[in-house]
Amino acid sequence: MSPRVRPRPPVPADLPELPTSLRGAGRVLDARLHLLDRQILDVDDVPVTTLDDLLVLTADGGELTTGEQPAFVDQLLTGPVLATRVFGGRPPASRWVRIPWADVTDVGVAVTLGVRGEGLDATWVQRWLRDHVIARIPGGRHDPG
Amino acid sequence: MVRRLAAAVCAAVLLLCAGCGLGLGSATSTPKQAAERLAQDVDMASSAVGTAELAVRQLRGSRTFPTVAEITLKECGGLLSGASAGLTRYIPIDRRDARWRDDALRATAQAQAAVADSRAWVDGGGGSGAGVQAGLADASDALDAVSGTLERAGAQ
Amino acid sequence: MKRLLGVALGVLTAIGGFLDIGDLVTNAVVGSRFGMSLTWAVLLGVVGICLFAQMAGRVTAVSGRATFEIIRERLGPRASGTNLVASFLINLLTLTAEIGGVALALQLASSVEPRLWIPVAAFAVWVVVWRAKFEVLEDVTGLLGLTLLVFAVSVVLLDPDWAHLAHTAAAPQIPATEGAASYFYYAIALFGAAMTPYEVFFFSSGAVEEKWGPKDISQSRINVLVGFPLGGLLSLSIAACATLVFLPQQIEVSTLSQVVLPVAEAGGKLALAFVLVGIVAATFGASLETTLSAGYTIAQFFGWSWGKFRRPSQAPGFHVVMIACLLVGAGVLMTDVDPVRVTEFSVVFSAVALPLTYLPILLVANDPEYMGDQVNGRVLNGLALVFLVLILAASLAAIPLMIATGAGA
Amino acid sequence: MILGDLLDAPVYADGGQLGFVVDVRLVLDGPVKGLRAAPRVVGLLVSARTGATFLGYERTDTNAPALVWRYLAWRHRGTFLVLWEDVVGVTGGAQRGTGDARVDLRPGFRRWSPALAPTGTGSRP
Repeated sequence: MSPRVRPRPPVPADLPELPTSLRGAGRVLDARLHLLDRQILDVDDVPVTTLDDLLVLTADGGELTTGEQPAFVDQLLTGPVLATRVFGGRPPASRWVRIPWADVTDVGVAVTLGVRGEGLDATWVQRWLRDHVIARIPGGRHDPG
Repeated sequence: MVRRLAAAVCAAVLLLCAGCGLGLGSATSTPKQAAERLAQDVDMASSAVGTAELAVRQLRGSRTFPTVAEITLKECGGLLSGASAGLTRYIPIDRRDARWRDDALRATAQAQAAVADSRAWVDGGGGSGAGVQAGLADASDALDAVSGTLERAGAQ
Repeated sequence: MKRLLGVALGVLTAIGGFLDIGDLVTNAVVGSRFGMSLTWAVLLGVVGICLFAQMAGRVTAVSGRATFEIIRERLGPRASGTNLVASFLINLLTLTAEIGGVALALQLASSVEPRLWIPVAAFAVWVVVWRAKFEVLEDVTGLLGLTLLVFAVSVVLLDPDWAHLAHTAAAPQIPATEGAASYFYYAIALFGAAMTPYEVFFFSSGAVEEKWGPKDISQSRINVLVGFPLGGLLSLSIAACATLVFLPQQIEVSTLSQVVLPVAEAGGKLALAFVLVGIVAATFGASLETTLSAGYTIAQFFGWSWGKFRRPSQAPGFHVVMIACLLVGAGVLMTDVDPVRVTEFSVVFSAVALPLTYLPILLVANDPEYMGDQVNGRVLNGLALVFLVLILAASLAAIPLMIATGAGA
Repeated sequence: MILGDLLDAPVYADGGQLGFVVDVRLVLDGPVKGLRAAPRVVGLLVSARTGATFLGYERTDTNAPALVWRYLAWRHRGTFLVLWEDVVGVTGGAQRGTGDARVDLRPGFRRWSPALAPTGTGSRP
């Protein structure tokens, strides 16, 4: 199985390539393709949750309705919102669990955070299960090693 | 989006109906189909008796453990009661296949008795290995006779 | 030592995964009704699972992401949500059948009511999943499962007419007593029994449990090429045993006790002892795999922490899902449902759900973002596409055939 | 604004509907927050169909098995990129899937190629 990267696909010729001057120098990511539904890992590679959505605001944190001001991703959004994402509708703002973009250290195949997952709201369900179910069973904290 | 969902649901329903159509096609209406329907239960019964014969022969030749033989015979008993339940559920369409059903029921009952004797013998309850083996063989012959008549009727 | 453990993973996945209650029953039933004329379906299943598991193992070894994370990432919430529901329910069905298989096997060895064995078997599976190390779990059930080689020995001892066996395998035709519908129904059942999705979830998540990196890809390929053909060989010998003993006397197999009869016929008590140990090990190994797969699919879909290499307190959701599945499985079995019947349905529904897992893995195996330069080669892609068509065909034909034949009656 | 609301929203320009937002292109060159530069919205990717199979094959150099890739590339063949500055308005509270989300583009907006440079981030994080 000869591993080799194939030539680029025939780009539709009629559309001009976006010059980096317009696009900006940093790494390019498509939200749905590279970010949404990706695994979020904490600083020691322990899975935290899956990224459901992103909050986009203006530079000074204001709401956005037009394209005049540049828009930036301010927070990663996750939480028990799968039902609305699948069946449509919009979860109330309170349902979102928010992770500031400042915590993100790397975006590769997964999104890696620079903090421990322990303190995040996103892992609340896991902590509840641990304290109320797993802790009650003997050997819950043994290290299989 | 809704349009695509509706299309998927219709496709699924269509698929199911096609499958059911094929399945229902085999409802019993002609003597040939009646014979085939009865033959299914008789085949199940003769499979059970055949297995029982094998288990008893192996135990007599001490090629198997008593526990395994006992469980095998218990499961054969289960298969036989399934077969006779199938036969009693069957509603004959005319006098001829009513007679077939009665022969089949009689042979299956004989098989059930033979298997029960074998279990008793395996549990040390009496009777001899040879006697039990013979009983199973007779029951097997009776079932073969019935499936013979059903096959001939089915072939017409 | 690591290499030996690696091969153990392959052998376990072959014996435990390949030979589970589904294979034991389906191959015996097919042997007793169709002789060796469905050998092609088993061989197709072996090649398919080799291809599929090897791709899944490679994808996980390189990208570090296990199967259901990838399915969620590539298909988005809606498609992967339905995929999760289907895969999870079928995995639960297989789990129920496997635990039922353990209970039946223990009944054969001890003639104690299977209903008493069910809670014991479910509890034993939980204890091993809760405490044992991943490698230990593999080695024990893997090595014990090797005793199933007695099926192959039995075929030899039964002193068959090898030419005739080979001929019916090579030139298959549908026996007179069976209709074409049930012939192809059982072909799909065999294909589904060989290519069960839970094997791939277990195999690819196992690559994370064993902390494989890109350098372990050759190791994973050995596991697959050693493990699964071994499973395929045993499947065929089960069918051959049934063909030699049951087909001539027109005995149709429908219980587990019938599956072991040919071995007793061939090798007497010693062979029977081996096969009983082997069946308990295979069904117990498969119960572990299906339980873990239930945990893997849910945890990976929702992005929870998972894995046996972590303390249970660090993967609480993962363990709670597994406990719940074991309780549901044991509960269903206590209602005296026949595990053999449950098995026959589980293998066919496995075939129905196969495309849901196969397509995303195939796509990701070609995605440089995940695989870097380890993407599929042209030959592998060609073969993978052939199997994509086969898998889709089997998946579409399974349900109508199941209805048409009344589930193979 | 929640980015998810933009996805699958219909896109209009000088009266006519062009298609749907399939994806949102970001570039990591915003103000540095923490260790990484915040992603800035470069533009929207618009295609004739909603992003049901958003596998993105028309934008990356991934050649899935030829047959599958050709079908997916064909399915999203009309995709183009429009710059964020050309977006005149995101209206209707952008409820997803409830039909009243809407994106309006400036008349005379420019279409750009959707292709992505090979990311090749296949190595493990």
